[in-house]
Amino acid sequence: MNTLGPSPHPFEVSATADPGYHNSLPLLHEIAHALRLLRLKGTTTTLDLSAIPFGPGDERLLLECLGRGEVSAKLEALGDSHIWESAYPGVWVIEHRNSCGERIAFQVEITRLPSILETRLEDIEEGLLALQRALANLQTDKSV
Amino acid sequence: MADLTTGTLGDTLRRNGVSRRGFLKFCTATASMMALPPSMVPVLAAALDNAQRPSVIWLSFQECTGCTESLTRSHTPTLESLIFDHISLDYHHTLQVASGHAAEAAREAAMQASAGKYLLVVDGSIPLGNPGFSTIAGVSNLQILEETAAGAAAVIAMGSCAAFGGLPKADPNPTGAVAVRDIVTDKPVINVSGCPPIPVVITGVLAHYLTFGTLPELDQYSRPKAFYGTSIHDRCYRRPFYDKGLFANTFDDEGAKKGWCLYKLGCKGPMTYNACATVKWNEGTSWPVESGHGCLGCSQPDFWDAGGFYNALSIPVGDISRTASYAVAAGVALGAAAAGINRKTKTEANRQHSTVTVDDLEKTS
Amino acid sequence: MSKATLERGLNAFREQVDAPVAAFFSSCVSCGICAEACLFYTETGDPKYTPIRKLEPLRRVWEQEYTLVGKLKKVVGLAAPVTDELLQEWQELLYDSCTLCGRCSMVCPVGNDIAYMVRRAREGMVASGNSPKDVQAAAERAVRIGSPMGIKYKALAAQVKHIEADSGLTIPIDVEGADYMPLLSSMEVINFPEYIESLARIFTHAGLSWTLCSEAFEATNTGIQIGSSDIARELVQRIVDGAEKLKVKYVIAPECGHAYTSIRWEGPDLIGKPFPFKVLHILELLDELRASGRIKTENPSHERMTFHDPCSIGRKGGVIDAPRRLMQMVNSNFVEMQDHGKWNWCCGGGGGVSANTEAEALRLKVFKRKKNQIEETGADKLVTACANCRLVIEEGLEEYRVELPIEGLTELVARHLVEDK
Amino acid sequence: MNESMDFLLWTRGTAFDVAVAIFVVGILIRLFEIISLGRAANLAAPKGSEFLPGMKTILTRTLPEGGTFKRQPLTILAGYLFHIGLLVSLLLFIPHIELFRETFGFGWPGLPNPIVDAAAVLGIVGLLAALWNRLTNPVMKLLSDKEDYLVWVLTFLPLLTGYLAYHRMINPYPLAMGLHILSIELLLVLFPFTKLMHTFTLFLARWYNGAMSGRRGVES
Repeated sequence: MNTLGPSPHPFEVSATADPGYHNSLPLLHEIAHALRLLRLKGTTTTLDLSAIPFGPGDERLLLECLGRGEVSAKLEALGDSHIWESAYPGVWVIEHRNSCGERIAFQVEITRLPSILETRLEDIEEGLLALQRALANLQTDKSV
Repeated sequence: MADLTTGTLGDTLRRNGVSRRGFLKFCTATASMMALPPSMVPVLAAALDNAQRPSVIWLSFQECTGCTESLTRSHTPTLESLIFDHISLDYHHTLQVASGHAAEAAREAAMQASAGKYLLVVDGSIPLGNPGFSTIAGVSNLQILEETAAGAAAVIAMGSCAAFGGLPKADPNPTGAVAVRDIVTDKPVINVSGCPPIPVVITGVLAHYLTFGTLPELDQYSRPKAFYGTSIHDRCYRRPFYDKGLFANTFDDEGAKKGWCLYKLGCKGPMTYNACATVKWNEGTSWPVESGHGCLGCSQPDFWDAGGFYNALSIPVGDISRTASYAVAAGVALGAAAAGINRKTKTEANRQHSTVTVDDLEKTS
Repeated sequence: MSKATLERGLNAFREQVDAPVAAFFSSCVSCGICAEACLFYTETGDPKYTPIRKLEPLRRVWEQEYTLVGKLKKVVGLAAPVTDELLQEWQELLYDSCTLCGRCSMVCPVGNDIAYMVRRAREGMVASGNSPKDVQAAAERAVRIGSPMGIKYKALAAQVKHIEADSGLTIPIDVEGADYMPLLSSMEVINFPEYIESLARIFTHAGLSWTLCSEAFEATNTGIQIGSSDIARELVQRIVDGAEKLKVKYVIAPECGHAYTSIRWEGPDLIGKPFPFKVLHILELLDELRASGRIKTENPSHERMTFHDPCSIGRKGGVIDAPRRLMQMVNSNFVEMQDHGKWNWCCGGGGGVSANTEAEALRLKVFKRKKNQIEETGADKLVTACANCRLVIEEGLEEYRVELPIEGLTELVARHLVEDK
Repeated sequence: MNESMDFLLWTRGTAFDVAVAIFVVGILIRLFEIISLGRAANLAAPKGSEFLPGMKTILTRTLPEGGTFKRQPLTILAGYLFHIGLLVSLLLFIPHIELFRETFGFGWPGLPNPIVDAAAVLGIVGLLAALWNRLTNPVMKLLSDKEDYLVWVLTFLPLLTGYLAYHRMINPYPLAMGLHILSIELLLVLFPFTKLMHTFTLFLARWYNGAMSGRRGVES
């Protein structure tokens, strides 16, 4: 299945060699700018990477530069999503895949916590109900 | 497929056990696909949750089934499938089990049941030269299209054949092929051009229609701007080479190996509007320019007749070298004639010269 | 008696269009740069004097007779015709305000030789009867009497006698087999007889065999000035006949601009065959004698002197370095004008303008340019090599109340010759 | 229906062929018309040769004489600006070179696009300055006739449409490209029959000028 590894290309591209295009570089600057905004005003920013015309190697270069931080999460809904904090706290990488493992969205979110990880209020309500039901069941069992 | 039970998309999704995070993830992906800003995700989520289930009829005329292939291949169960699971594809003669009169009956049933509300998707061009060139169940394409379009809310012309006439219309257009827009003039027609078109585009159009109940913003060719708003050239990762003047001159030279611009090798990127450079093909693996071949311009009208695929865009369609040679020959002949006339005028003037003497200096009054 | 008519004029224009003219008109993009080279524009600021515009009649004939589009325009009636009124209006532009100085031809970015075309356009003006009355009269005198100023050999003979008596020099007349035959301009005979004396002094000093020709002493050619090759031919032929009769080796053009053009450059073309003798300007001869050591000078003057290049001799004749070498020989304080040599500004009286009283006011006005040029040098004396320039400058300076002596270069050289050889 | 694409194909096809044919035929007719008028033989003994001085003048007239520059700086600057801008854009833009390669069978190296782009801007600025000069300078104003303004428009349009097409300021692109090509076709068709001919005849004119001066021993 398609993973983050480099895909085979008809010509060689390495992150260190200068292939002449670096759409990842301006993007890194944009990330730094967004991070500054987050610190100063608390503004969160979402960058949609699929809207950026990456050349071969660009994505690898970007991910190599961002690195991996200490938090990593996996969301299992309509396929697996991977969410991890980069080596730079506050910069998160979010990769949504469908149940076939195909990538359907790829984002960098500059935030304290990606919203997709937060629990929805409706889910909390439903969860509370479910928990209460479970507790009631437990008590019923005891009393019996 | 003929399940006509009504319900919102949210219902469908929840019935399929999709969680709220899953739904949000789906909305994120949809917004990204539709080139909507991330801030639109909550709006999209609310709208999609309540989206009604539309009926879709799919007609195929003079086509190669490449469009259907593009749409259906390897994309189950995917984002597209979520949408397609939700819509009611009531007639698609390539995909459906039913055939012949049974299939036509299904189409007519759907047309009646959702009159004025169903979406009509068409792939392939319509031959006007002779109705017999392309028929389904003995009915000409033109007649089917006119009948089916009459009750449609909107028509989606899928692929360059339906959108612009495509390959069947290529010079000398033996079947008299025309595009959907040439026939359907009283309904919104959305062109999703490309040979084949990028599958997510049709998903995007459907998502937009489901979300907002309207058709997306269209360009001059009635194509959704979200996908056709920028040229291949402007989104091409090889664009910096074009700007620096670094070009591949052959498919195997240093420039080609280094991934330089393919303009000189006939890339039609500058005049072609499509989303290939960002959406890419085959699960986002690559796209023509990335794999080392120039863009053919397949999402543009008449791309087949727009000069050689391997001629630079600035090169005229005809054989300009030959034209110039003929013109030189003609120019020399006509020039010689003009020269002859001038010499005659001058010789005649010299002949008519009457010597000026000091007696001739004053004017005759 | 035939008369000048529009028809004859148009035919003459047709005759005058040749490949260079066609190339020039095809190339003009109306940039107006030629105006900046023309003293009639720079001194008046009137754009009607823009050199290329002076050629409108010839341009129309070229366009309507020799180009496809022009012929089409004529057929459908879109072409502006050349009419008598147009030619009348253009007479001032082609005669009064053009000295054929050729400065415009030097600056045109596309290389148009505008003076060449003005010379040709005048052929049509003459044939259509649109040439200045004064120049017509001068031409008549030149043809009928032998000199535009109306002097005859008798007058020259008297001057010669006078000079011989005064100086003790011999001035040979009609000596067959002499090497050099100098020509004179009638101005020199009347206004500047010093020139004749200087010639005698120089030829004697150098020990050269020379002679004047009683039948062909007049060098000026009103045919060239008015722009009629037919008249010019007749006048050139007289000189050729005289030179052939005396079997001279060299004909020496005098200190006169257009005379050099007519005898040196146009002459052989006018009579249709190369000359059997060589033509030299007097300055060219003097420079050759200087180089070969045949003439020796002494006591160079320390006065601050400047030199005015006559257009026909310098820019249009190629005699540019010779006068400088001669000036250095006899003057130790020689100073150049800012624009000199091929960039010299005209005195304003060439090309028949000085003979044309209708042009006088304009000529005096545009003289300002020359006056300023001379004044900028701070020179105490102006030297030149054209009797016409000399008269025009004298008149001009008088008009602007500037006192400055003027001398011909030949005289200046003659005055510095080593006495006893 | 597909107006702009049909338009582009027409401009790249039939129209281009027709324009090139008229251009070539027209240029040849004009050159024949000029040269057929001949030049009388010069019988006077020359002081210098004709050929080399003529060739030299072809080069030297590219630079203005100092005094002229001082008196007409705008005419000269605008002229340089637009001629250089035009020639760089025309001859050193890679897509144009590809067209020449297709036509003549050979090409030459081009310049990076930002440089060509800057040249085009200079060309446009130069042309605007030249127009302003033509409208305000009394000499040029008097000299100029309809044809002078026509050739200005004919020259301006390709630069303008080229610039707009390159920067995608006209949509859709095929329309922009079509307009650019059409403007060049217009230029090509009218070229031989207007003052635009100076592009070719100035070489003749300068040569004649230099040659006629050269034989008199003067450098022109």
